[in-house]
Amino acid sequence: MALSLSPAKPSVDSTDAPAEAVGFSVSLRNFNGPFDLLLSLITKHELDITEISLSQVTDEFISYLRTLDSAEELDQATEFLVVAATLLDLKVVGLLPQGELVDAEDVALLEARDLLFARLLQYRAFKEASAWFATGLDAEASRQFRSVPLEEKYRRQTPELVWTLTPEDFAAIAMLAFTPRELPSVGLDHLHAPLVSIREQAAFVVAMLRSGEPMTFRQLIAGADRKGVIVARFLAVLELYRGALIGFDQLEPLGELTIRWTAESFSDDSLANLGADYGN
Amino acid sequence: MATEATEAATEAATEDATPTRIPVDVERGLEAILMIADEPQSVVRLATALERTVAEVRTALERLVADYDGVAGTVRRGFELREVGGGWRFYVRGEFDSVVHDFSLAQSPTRLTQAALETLAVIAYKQPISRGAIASIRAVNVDSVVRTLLGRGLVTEAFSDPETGAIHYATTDLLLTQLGINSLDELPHISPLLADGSNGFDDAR
Amino acid sequence: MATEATEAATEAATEDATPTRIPVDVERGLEAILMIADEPQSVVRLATALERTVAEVRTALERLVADYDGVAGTVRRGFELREVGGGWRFYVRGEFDSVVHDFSLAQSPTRLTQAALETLAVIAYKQPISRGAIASIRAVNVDSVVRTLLGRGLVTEAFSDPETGAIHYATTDLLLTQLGINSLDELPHISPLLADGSNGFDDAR
Repeated sequence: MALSLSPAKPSVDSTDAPAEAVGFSVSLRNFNGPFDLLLSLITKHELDITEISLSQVTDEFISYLRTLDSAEELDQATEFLVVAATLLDLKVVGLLPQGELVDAEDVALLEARDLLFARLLQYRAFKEASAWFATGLDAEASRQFRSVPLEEKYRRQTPELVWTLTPEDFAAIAMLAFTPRELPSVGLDHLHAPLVSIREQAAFVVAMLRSGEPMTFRQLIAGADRKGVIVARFLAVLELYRGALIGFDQLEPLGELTIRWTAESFSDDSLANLGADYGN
Repeated sequence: MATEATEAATEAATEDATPTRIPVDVERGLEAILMIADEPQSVVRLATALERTVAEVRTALERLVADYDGVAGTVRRGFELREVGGGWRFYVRGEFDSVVHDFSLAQSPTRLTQAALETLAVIAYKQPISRGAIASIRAVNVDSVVRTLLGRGLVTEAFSDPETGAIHYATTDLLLTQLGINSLDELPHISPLLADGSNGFDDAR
Repeated sequence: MATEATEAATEAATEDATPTRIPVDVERGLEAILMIADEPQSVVRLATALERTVAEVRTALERLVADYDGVAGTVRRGFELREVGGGWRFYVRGEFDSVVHDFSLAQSPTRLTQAALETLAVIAYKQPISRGAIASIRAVNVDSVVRTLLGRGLVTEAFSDPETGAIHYATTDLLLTQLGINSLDELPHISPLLADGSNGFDDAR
């Protein structure tokens, strides 16, 4: 079952390997979503996804963070955090080593891991296919084809245009053409059911921290009874950090996360935009 | 030499022997039409215009390609005839691209980003597909990338799901043209193992 | 034989002596350029592009004309090369006029499609505007539609952006005539709400 799917160890020289693969920054600048990130990490470490060590990845990321100085890089890093957290949230259970296969729950976890693995392979296939598209598009872009105006004598023979529009009709068509064509937004809802509003959770976090006392993340989620709430609260923390409203300390990788209020000015308006990326 | 001359004579005689036939040689008619057409012409359309069968037109096109390519002792022309995106049109022969560069008004479009290429690949292999489904394969929001692809004319809205209202996207003939292929069948096969993680691997190309 | 070989060698040497010169046969290079040039090309311009003398190009053009006309045992093509108004261009050979005429009639429907009308409206209210800008308003590729409008004489190329080279399009007097108005100022105002929000509504008429 599960592990029968794991023969394909992505090789380092595969086309998706970042060309200038030096350090974490490369994965950061090139990553294209959580799968992309995971893929480049796997490629870099020649790891089977089922064996990937999250703590190693985290260590590396944290040491990378320490080297950051500019605000722009920090911004990038925060984006990375959001994405990475989403991924972890998505399948953290599936990725973590589960030990002995003893009960039905473990089997379910393994299946979840299997699913993630399959999805990652699928992503990788499309990524590789995209290289073929790039080659084809590039090759064809330089080709020149004949596309010249019709010779005058044939143009003169073209049948008269039947035109029945009044200026008002024409204006109506213009209105239609200028009406923005809504692309309804797709958030990350598909990754986790949008049952919990990040904005609400952010409001909660703000209320907890604003008094001034730093709190650990553990304290912040005390009493949260649903996984979704915990995830949303964590994402809210990331969003608040991105908005430079809070700071946090973590003494060691995977250690206790202490969060403190750092915003100098804050209005409830600032809350309105939080979580906008998530569609709620 | 003598044989060739005789053959030519015989051919000419055959032509003369069929006086009722519209005196337009298919190949010459194709040359005339393709010279004024401003987009690729399907074999069917060409056959209609020339009042010939599709098979006749197809054969004639093959002979023209060979003629311009200079494979049978003819001159290898500075142009060629290519079937791309399901239609035929005149192209400058690849090796002359640099010569004609200054004369070309076509601006080569800016290159697609990696994200756009990957999204395009997903749509190409999984069409018709909704943005939600693409996003779930790519694990990122794809709205702006899809908008770019729409603007480039590489994908189009195929239909809206009557229940969810979700728009499903498909690739266009322009994509085929820009890839230099004639049909989606020419896309490279992706390993069946890698096709679809969610529901088995049945529908992989 | 020996002489021929020597001559070939000499030619090769000459070629080598001018390494920057593109080793393109003049006739083939002319075929390539004329295939995509969208207006008649003067001999001087052709000579410049091919880095040959005007005399060489003139001779090559004459040989090509003879080649396509089939005067020297070659195939008499469906197209011909003619010098008109001081420039050279491919034309459909006269005897194929009827075929091409039927074809071009079939290609030009008498009514504009909804897509063409919407694009025309965008150009009318936002002119001068590039194809890219139209595409981003319409969220589809508009290349072929713009070509149709150009072909119909409803829009024209106003200018090329000196930096990007992007051609900007404007409507013509023919559109005014069709609409029965005298100037663009007579176009009905459209709701500012629906105009492009990015740069105000100054230019929405």
